[in-house]
Amino acid sequence: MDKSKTILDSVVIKFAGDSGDGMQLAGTLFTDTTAVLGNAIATFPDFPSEIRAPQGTVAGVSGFQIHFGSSGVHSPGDAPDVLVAMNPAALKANLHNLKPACIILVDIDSFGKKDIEKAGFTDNPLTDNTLSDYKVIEGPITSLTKAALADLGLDNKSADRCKNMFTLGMVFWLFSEPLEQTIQFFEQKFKKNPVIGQANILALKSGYNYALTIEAVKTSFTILPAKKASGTYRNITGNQATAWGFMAAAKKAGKPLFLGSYPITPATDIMHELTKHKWAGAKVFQAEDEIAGICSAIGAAFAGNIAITTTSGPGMALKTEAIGLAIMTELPIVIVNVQRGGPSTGLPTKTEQSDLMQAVWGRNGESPIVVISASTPADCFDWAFEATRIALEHMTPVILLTESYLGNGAEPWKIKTLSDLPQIKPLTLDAFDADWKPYKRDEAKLARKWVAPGIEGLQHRIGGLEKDAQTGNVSHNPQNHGVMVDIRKEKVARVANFIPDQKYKGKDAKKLLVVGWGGQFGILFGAVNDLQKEGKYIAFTHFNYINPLPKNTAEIFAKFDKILVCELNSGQFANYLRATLPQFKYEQFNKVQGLPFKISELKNKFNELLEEK
Amino acid sequence: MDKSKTILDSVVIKFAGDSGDGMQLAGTLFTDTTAVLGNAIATFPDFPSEIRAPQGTVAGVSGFQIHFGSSGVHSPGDAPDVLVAMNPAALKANLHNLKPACIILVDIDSFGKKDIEKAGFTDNPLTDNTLSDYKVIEGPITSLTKAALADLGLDNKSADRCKNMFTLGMVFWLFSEPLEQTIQFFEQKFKKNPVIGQANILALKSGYNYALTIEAVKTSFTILPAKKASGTYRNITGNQATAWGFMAAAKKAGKPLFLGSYPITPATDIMHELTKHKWAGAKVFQAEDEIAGICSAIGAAFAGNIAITTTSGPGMALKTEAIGLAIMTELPIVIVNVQRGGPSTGLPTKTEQSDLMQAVWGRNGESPIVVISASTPADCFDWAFEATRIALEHMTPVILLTESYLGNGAEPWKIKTLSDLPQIKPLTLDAFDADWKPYKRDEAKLARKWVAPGIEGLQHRIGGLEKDAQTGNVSHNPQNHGVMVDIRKEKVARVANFIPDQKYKGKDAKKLLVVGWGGQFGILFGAVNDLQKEGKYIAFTHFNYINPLPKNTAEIFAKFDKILVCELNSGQFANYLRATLPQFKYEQFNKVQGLPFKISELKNKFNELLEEK
Amino acid sequence: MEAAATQCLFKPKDYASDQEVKWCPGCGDYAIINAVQKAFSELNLKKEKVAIISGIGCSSRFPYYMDTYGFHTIHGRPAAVATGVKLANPELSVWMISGDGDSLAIGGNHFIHAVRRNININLILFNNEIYGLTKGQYSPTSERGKITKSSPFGTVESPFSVGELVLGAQGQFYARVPDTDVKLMTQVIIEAEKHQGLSLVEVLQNCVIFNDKTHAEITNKENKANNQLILEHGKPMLFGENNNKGIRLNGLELEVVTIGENGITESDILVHDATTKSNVLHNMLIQMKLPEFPIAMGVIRNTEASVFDKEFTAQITNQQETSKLKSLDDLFLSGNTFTIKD
Amino acid sequence: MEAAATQCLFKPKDYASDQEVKWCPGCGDYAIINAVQKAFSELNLKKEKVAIISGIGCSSRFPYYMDTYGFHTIHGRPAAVATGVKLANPELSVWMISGDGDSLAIGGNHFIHAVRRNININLILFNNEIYGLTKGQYSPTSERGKITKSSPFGTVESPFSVGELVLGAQGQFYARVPDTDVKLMTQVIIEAEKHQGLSLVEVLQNCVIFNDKTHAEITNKENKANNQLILEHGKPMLFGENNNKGIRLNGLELEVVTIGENGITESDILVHDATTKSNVLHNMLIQMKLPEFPIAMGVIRNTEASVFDKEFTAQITNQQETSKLKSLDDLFLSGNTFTIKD
Ligand SMILES: Cc1ncc(C[n+]2csc(CCOP(=O)(O)OP(=O)(O)O)c2C)c(N)n1
Ligand SMILES: Cc1ncc(C[n+]2csc(CCOP(=O)(O)OP(=O)(O)O)c2C)c(N)n1
Ligand code: SF4
Ligand code: SF4
Ligand SMILES: [Mg+2]
Ligand SMILES: [Mg+2]
Repeated sequence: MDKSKTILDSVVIKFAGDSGDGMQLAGTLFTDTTAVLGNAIATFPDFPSEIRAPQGTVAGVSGFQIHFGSSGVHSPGDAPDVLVAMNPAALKANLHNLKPACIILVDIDSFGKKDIEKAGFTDNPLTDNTLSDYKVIEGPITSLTKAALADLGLDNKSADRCKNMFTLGMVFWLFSEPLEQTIQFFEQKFKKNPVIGQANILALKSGYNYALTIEAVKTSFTILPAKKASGTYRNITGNQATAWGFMAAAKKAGKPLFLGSYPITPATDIMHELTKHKWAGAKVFQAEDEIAGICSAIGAAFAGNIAITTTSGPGMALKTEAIGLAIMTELPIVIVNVQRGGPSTGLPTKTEQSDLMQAVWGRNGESPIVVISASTPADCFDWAFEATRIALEHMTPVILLTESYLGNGAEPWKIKTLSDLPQIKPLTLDAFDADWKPYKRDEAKLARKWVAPGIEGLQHRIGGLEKDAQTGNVSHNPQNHGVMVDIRKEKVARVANFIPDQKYKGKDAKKLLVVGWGGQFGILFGAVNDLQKEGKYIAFTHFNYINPLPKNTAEIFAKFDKILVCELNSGQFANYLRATLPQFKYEQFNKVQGLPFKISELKNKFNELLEEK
Repeated sequence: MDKSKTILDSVVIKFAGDSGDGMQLAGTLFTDTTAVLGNAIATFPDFPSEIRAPQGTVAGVSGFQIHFGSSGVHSPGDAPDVLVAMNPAALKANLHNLKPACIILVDIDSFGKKDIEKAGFTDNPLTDNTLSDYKVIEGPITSLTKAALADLGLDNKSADRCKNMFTLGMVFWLFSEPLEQTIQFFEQKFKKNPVIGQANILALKSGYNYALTIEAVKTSFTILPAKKASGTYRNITGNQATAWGFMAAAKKAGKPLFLGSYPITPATDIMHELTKHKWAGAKVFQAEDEIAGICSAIGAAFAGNIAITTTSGPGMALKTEAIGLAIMTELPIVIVNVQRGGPSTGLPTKTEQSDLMQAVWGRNGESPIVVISASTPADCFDWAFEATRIALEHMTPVILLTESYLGNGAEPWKIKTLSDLPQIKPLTLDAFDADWKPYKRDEAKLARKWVAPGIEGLQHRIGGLEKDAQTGNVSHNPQNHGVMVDIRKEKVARVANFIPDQKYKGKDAKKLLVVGWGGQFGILFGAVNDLQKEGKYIAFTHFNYINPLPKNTAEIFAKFDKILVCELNSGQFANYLRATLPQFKYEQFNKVQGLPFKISELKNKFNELLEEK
Repeated sequence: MEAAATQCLFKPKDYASDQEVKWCPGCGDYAIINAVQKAFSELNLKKEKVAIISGIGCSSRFPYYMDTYGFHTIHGRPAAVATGVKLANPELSVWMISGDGDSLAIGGNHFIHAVRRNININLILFNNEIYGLTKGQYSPTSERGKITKSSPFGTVESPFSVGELVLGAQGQFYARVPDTDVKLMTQVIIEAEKHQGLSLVEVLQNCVIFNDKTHAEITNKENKANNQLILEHGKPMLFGENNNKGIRLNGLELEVVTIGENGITESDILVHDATTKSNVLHNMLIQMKLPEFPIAMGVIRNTEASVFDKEFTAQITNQQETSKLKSLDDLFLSGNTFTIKD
Repeated sequence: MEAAATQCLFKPKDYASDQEVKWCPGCGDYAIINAVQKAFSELNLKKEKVAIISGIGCSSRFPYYMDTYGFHTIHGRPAAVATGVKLANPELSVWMISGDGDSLAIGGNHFIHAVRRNININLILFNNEIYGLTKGQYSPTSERGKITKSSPFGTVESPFSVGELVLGAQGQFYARVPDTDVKLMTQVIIEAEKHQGLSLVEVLQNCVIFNDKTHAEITNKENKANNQLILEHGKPMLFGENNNKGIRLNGLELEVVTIGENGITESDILVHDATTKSNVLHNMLIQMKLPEFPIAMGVIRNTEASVFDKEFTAQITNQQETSKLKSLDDLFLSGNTFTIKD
C-alpha cells in the first residue's frame, strides 16, 4: 500500500509515558535517526525527580520532546504536533499544551477505568469529547506487542518493556523514516543478550507494520533534510559536548585532564562521559562531596593538570569557599554549573538560569571571576574549550554556566577534528628562571606564571592569605592588599581584550533589542527571527561572555530605544547589567517555572513592547 | 607637684607593641576607665593573625587605638595624638600616620641595636632626626618595672609582663585619670593568684608616679565628660553587644535561644560571650564546622527555638547551601557575618565590608533573604534584636552583617533594661487548628505559621524541594513554582512595610548625599558633620536595612544632585543600589585595605565632589 | 494536615502519611518503612513527639511518608539538623534517615561527630551500596571493583565498613539488619529507640534498579541460614541450617566451628555480650566476612555512656540553679558601669 | 624564589625556606619541623619533588617554612587538595600537615576518605587538643570536661581517639609520637614516607599558649619511661625505667606485667607486629590509656594494601593500552554520524 505524503518544514513530537515506559530511549532513538537523515533537531527531555515515580500518575510522567525539520528549528518547540501518550496520565499531563489538530497516538490497552481515575480524569477522555479537536490514533499497543513477541519465550515483564519500540515503529512509519539505525543499535547493545535485542527489533518492526496496515493517518509526513553547512555531523547532548570540549582543550594545551566531581543532577552525565575515556588519559576522581571535588581540582591545577569540577546549584553553593581559594592563588580551574531549578534542592530535574548572581558575585571578599555560558547543546563543546583556554592563558578560575535544558537536550553537532581547533598556550614555566617570582605578571594579561612542582629551583608556596604582589609571600600590608584587590579585578577585566566582539542580528532595527544569555538562545532566536520576517524593528544579541562583557557591549546597547533582557529567573542578568552598564535602561521578561520559554509567549512580549510608544 | 592642665575636646591614643606586650589589655583598661569618666569613646584594636608573631618585627606589632573626648568622637580617629611605642617596630609601624606634634612615649630599654635593625631602621630613630617633629617621652620602662617589682620575688618573665601596666600608669597620669578602676580589675581577676595581681597594680602605680616625677610633658591633659543623654552606661564591644541583643530578643520573644557555630576570627567572641550565659538558658553548640553550625540552627528553628549562627566570610561561604534550605522551608534563623578582609582566607584580623553581594545574592536559585547591618559597636545590640524580630515575625532567615571593626571595637552603651524593649511576637501556633496548613500565609506579611514538633494533630513535613503553595507538599508543578518564587520574593519585600523610614541628616543640602552602610557610620558621620559645620551643602544617610531597603529610599535619593556611596569594598552597595534603584546615578568612594576610612580622606573626596560642577 | 490524634494506641499504618510512596516497585525501602511503623506501634510512640530528619537520596524521602513531624533537609546534613532538633527539644524522639551516600560520602563528617558525641538520636542507614537517586554511581560502601555508571571499569577504592567506622568514632550502639527480615528489623529498631545515645542501625537494603542483588548472597532464602549470624545479647553465637554452627574464639581470632564435630560442644561457643564496654570483640564480629564467616546481624554493640544532649541540658540547668545572675538586667548592669545625670 | 638545587645531599636546614618562622616561642611545632627536616635529609628527598599541603591553623603555616613546593589551602580541606596533587602527579612526594581542628573537626570527612582510599600521602597530624590559631577553643580531641574559651564550664563531649578513627576508616599506617622526642619522630616520619598508601603520624603536640602541658603526664622527663611504650616492629613490648615492664595478652585484654615478678619472663611479653593485616591488636594498643597502661608510641600499624593513586593510574594506563580508540578524532567520528554534502 502506498501512502500519500505531506512534506513539512518541521514537526514537534512528544513521547510521553510512565517513568518506566522507556520514553527517553524512544525519543533518543528517534532523534538519532532523524539526525542522520540530515534534519535540524532540538530535543527537550523532561522527567520527574523520582527514579520510578508512581505508575499511572501525572507526577510520574516522563516526556521527551523533539523538534525536527528542514528549517526553523531553533528550539524544541512550544507544543507538539504529535503526542505519543502511553497512558491516561501522559495524556492528562500534556492536554493543556497541544497544537491545534495535533495527532495523538494512544495505547488503548492502558485506558482501563482505574488508569483513567489515577490520571485524574473523571471520564474516559477517549470517549467523551475531550479529544474532539485532535486526530486520535488508537492502538492496542501493549497487547499487540505481547502478541508479536509471543514466540520468543520472554517473561511478561520483558515483553511489556518492548512496547516503547512498538510505538516508535509506528512513529517511524508516520514520518517515513527508516528502521535500520535503531535495529543496529539493538544488535550492538544486546550482543550479550540477543533475545532482548531481537525482541526490541521485532516490536519495532511490528509497530511499523501495524501503522502501515491500519494506515494510521490518512497522510503520513516527510521532512526534507535541513540546509546545513556541509560536513559530518553527529547527534550530541550538551553534557556530552561539554565533556568532549574539555578533552579537546586538554589535547590542544598538551596537559593531562583532571576532573574532580560529585554526582548531582543534571551535571552527573559530564562525569559519566569523561570517565569512559580513560583511554584518552582523562583522570576522573569521584570525590566524597562537592568541596572535595573542587579542592582536588585545585590541587591538580597546582600540580600542573587541566583541572575541572562539575556540579549543579546546591553543589555550586558548597564550592563557594574553594572558588575563593582558586581566585586568591590564581590557579586555572574550570567550574561547570549545569543549572537547575532552585532555591535549595528546588526542582532538581527542571531547567532554570537562576545561578547567575551566585556565579558572578556569590563569594566573600572581592573575588572577581570569569563567567561564561553556553547557548546550545552542541556549542557546549566550544564553550568548554573556551573556558579552558581562558583559564590557562589568563591564570584564573572560570565558571562555565550551562543548564539542565542544554545538558540533557541534544542537537546535531558538526564534528570538529583536532586540527580544526586552535592551540591553547598555558602560561607554564618549565625550567629554572632566575627572574621568576611567584606573583610576577605579564603586562598584557596581568597573569602570573604556572609553575608546577617538580622543577628544580622554583620551589614556592601559595595559599589563601593575602599575598605580596611580587613574591607571593603572605602580606598583611594594607596598601599591598589594595593593590592586589585591584590587580585581581583588572586581570579578569582584561580578558575582554582577548575575546571577540559581541554581535547582534537585525541591522536596521533601532526600536527593540532583545538580550539573552545561556541556553535560551535557540528559542529567543526563533522568536526574534519570526518577527524580523514580519518586518518588525527588532534585533537580538545573545551573551556567552558574562564577566567580563565584550568590550563593544555598550556600543551595541546605545543603538537601541529599548533593551529587553529575557531569562529564566527573576532578572539576574538584567540586574548584573544595571550594575555593570548603569547608563542604560533594561526591561525584563522572566519566567521561573522550571521550563524553557515558549516562542509564542516571547513574541507576545516583543510585540507588546514594539507597540508601546 | 602641681601640673598645669590643658583641657581638650578629644584625643586619640594608640598603644602599640609586640603581640606579647599586652597592648590589647592596656588599651581595654584605659577604655574602661575613660568610659566610666563619662567620655565618649571609640576604639579600634588591630593585631596580626599570628598568635605570637615574631618578636620585634613590624609584622608582629599589635595595636589598640582609642579616641575619647567630650565631643566629636565618631570614630577611633584617623591618627594618634599620643603614641605608645613599646619597641622600635611599634614606632616604625606607626610613623607614617601620626598627628603633627604627636606625643610619643617609648620604652628606651627596648631600643637596642638589634631591636632597631629588626624593626627595619638603619639608625636609632630616637637619636637621628626621625622624631624631631614630635614630643618624645623616653622612659626605661622595662628596667623600671623590674626594679619596682624586685621585692615580689617574681620570675623574670612575669615581671617583664607587667611593663604594659607601668606604661598604662604613665598614660593615666598624662590624662589625669584615676587608677582605681584598673586596680579593682586586677584585684578581682587575680583573686586566686594575688602576687600577679599585686605586681600589676604596683607596676601601674609606679608608672603613674614615674610620669609625675619626671613631669613627663610640661602640660598634662584633661578631657571633660561628653554631653551624653542621661542614663547608665557601660563599655561594650560589638561582639558582646551582638550576643546580648540576641539574649534580649529571646527573652522578649519568650523562646529559648540556640546558637550553632564554629570558631572563626573575628566572630568567635560572640560565641564565647553567649556560652558564658548558660544561666540565662543560652544553648550554645560548638559544631564540627560551619555547615553543621547553620544546619543545627535550622534544626533548632524547626523545633521551635530562636536559632542563630555566627561566622565570618569563609564560614559564610560554607553556609550558602543551608541558607537556601532556610529560605525554602521559611524557618526563622539569624545568620551573623562579622566581615573580615577577603577573598578566601584573606586578611583574617582586618576589617572590610566586602561580603555584601554574597549576603544579598550569593546563592543558587532565586533566594531572597532579609539583610541588615549594624553601624556601631553598641548598636550591634539593637540590630541583633531587630534581626531576631524580623526573623520571627516574618518567618524568614535574616542575615546580619557586622564587621571586624565593629565586633572588636568598643564604645559606651546606654544600658537598656528588658522593660525598655518591645515585645517580639513570633508567629507560632501552639495548639491544634483545623484550618491550618503548613504553607498557608497571613495576608499582610505573607508569612507562614511556626509550628514546632510536639503539637498533636499538626504533624507535617517540610524540606528543600519546591513545595505546594498551600499544603507544603512536594510539588513539581511549573505554575506553582512560579507562584512560590514570587511569594518568597514578595514576603521579603513586604518587610519594608514593617520597618521605619530611612532618615538623612542635612536638611537644606541638595548638592551631595553621602550614603553609607554598616560599621563606617561613625567615621562617615564625623566627616560629613565637619563639612556641614563649614556650611557645605552636604547630607548623609546611613543604611542599616539593606534588603529590603526602606520604602522612602528613592524619595530621599531624588532630593540630591549627587549620590556618593562610601564603603570598604570595591563598590558592592553601589552596585546593589544600581540594580535595585536604577533610576539614580551613584558615585563611589571605596577603600579595600583592611582598614577603616579616615575622616581626612573622606573630606577630601567630599570636597572634590562639592567643587565639581 | 492531620486529624487530631486520639488517645488509643496506634497501629503501624496509623504512622503513614497521606502522601503516595514513590519508591520503585520492589525497592528495599518499603520493608524498612514497614518495620519502622511496626516498631513505632510497639513502642507506642506519640506521632507528635516524633521528628524524622533525613538528607537527600531515595531513602531520604522517608519522612514524607510518615505522619509525624518530618524534615527532608539537604544532602549530607541530616545529622547536623537532627542535632539541632534534639538540643532544641530533648523531649522529642528524633530519628534520622539517611543513605550510604548521604551519611558516608558527603555527610561523613557530621556522621562521625554525631556518633562521637553520642547524642540520643536513632539513625537508620539505608545501605544499598549505591547512589540511588542520582541513578547509579558507586558509593563509599560499594565493593572494590564494582562496575557502575561512574566506574565503567570497576572502582579502585576500598569501601568503608559501617560498623567499623561507627566503633572507630566511639560509637555505643551498632546494629546490622537485612531489609529482608522485617521482624528482626523491627526488634532492632525498638532496641535502638530504647538505647540512650546515638543508635546506629545499618540496613542492608536492596536497590532493584541500580544495584540489584548486592546483598543477595547474604539475604537469599537459600543462603541466609548459613550466611547470617543473628546475634542476641546473652545467647550463644549459633547459626546454620541446623543451628549447629557457631563462633569460637581462638587466640585473637574468631573461627567457625560445628557442634558435634571435633568434640565441639555449645560451651565452646561465644556468648554475645552487646553491653560490654570493650569494643574488641564487637569489632571482630563486625569484621566477619563471607565466605569464611557468616555476616553478623542484630544488635552488635549496645553500651551505656554519657549522652550528649542530657549533659548539654544538665550544664544549663546547673548554671541556672547556681549562677548569681538571675535576669538579663542583672547582667547588663554588672561590672563597670557609669551614670550620666541630667 | 629559590636558588637552583645542587646535586649533593641536603642537610636538614637546607629544607628551610627564607620565611621567618612565626609560631609562639616554646610551641611544639618547632620540634616537628626539625624532625621533618631531619627525616627529609635522611631520605635524601629532592626539594622540588616534595609538595606540602596544609589547611588552616597554627600547624598549617608549616609549608611556608619549608623550601619545597607548598600550598596553604583552606580550613579542613588539605586532604582533598593533596588528593588532587597526588593524582595529578603521582611522582611527587606529597605531605599533608594539619591540626586536630583542621583534620578532625571541619576536615573530618576528607580525612576519613583519604584514609579509606589509602592514597599514598604522608599525613602529619599536630594534635594539641585545641584550636590554636583561633585562640583556644576545645577541639574534637580535647578531653571531656576541658575548660577552654568556648567551654567555660567544661566540655560535655567525648573526644575522638585518632588511632581508633584511622583504623575504623580502614587505615593501613598509624603512628603516634610525642613532640618531645625528635629522634622517634624522625624515625617514624621516615617509615611513613616508605609506607605505600596513606601514612598517618599523630604528634602529641604542646600548645604553650592555650593548652600548655596537656600531654605532660605522658611526655614529662620524669614519667616518660613509665608512661610511654615505644613500639618497634618485631620487638617485645617492653617499657619502664628499668625496661622490665611489658604488655601481655590475657584473653581479649591486655595487661601490664613486670618481668621477674610472679614468674613472668620475656617470653610472656607480646612482640609487636605492625604488619599484620588484622587490626585487632593494633586497636587494643591504641586504646591503652593512663594510668593503667602506658601510651603506645611509634609505628603501631604498617600494613600493605592496594594504593589508590597507583590503581587509579593503572586503570588509565590499561585503557590507553587496550582501547580501540586512539585519538579524539576517532572518538568524535565513532557511532552514528551523517554527512551533508554541498
Ligand atoms: C549538595 C548536593 N550534592 C549532590 C546531590 C545529588 N545527590 C542526591 S542524592 C545523592 C546520593 C544518594 O545516595 P544515597 O545517600 O546512598 O541514597 P539512596 O538514593 O541510595 O537511597 C546525590 C549524590 C544533592 N542533592 N545535593
Ligand atoms: C572555613 C573556616 N572556618 C573557620 C576558620 C577559623 N579557624 C582557623 S584555624 C581553626 C582551628 C585551628 O585548630 P587546629 O586545626 O587544631 O590547628 P592549630 O591552630 O591548633 O594548630 C579555625 C577554627 C577558618 N579559617 N576557616
Ligand atoms: S532507585 Fe533503587 S533505592 Fe531508589 S527507590 Fe528505586 S530501587 Fe529504591
Ligand atoms: S598558639 Fe599554640 S599551637 Fe599556635 S603557635 Fe602558639 S603555641 Fe603553637
Ligand atoms: Mg545509597
Ligand atoms: Mg589544634
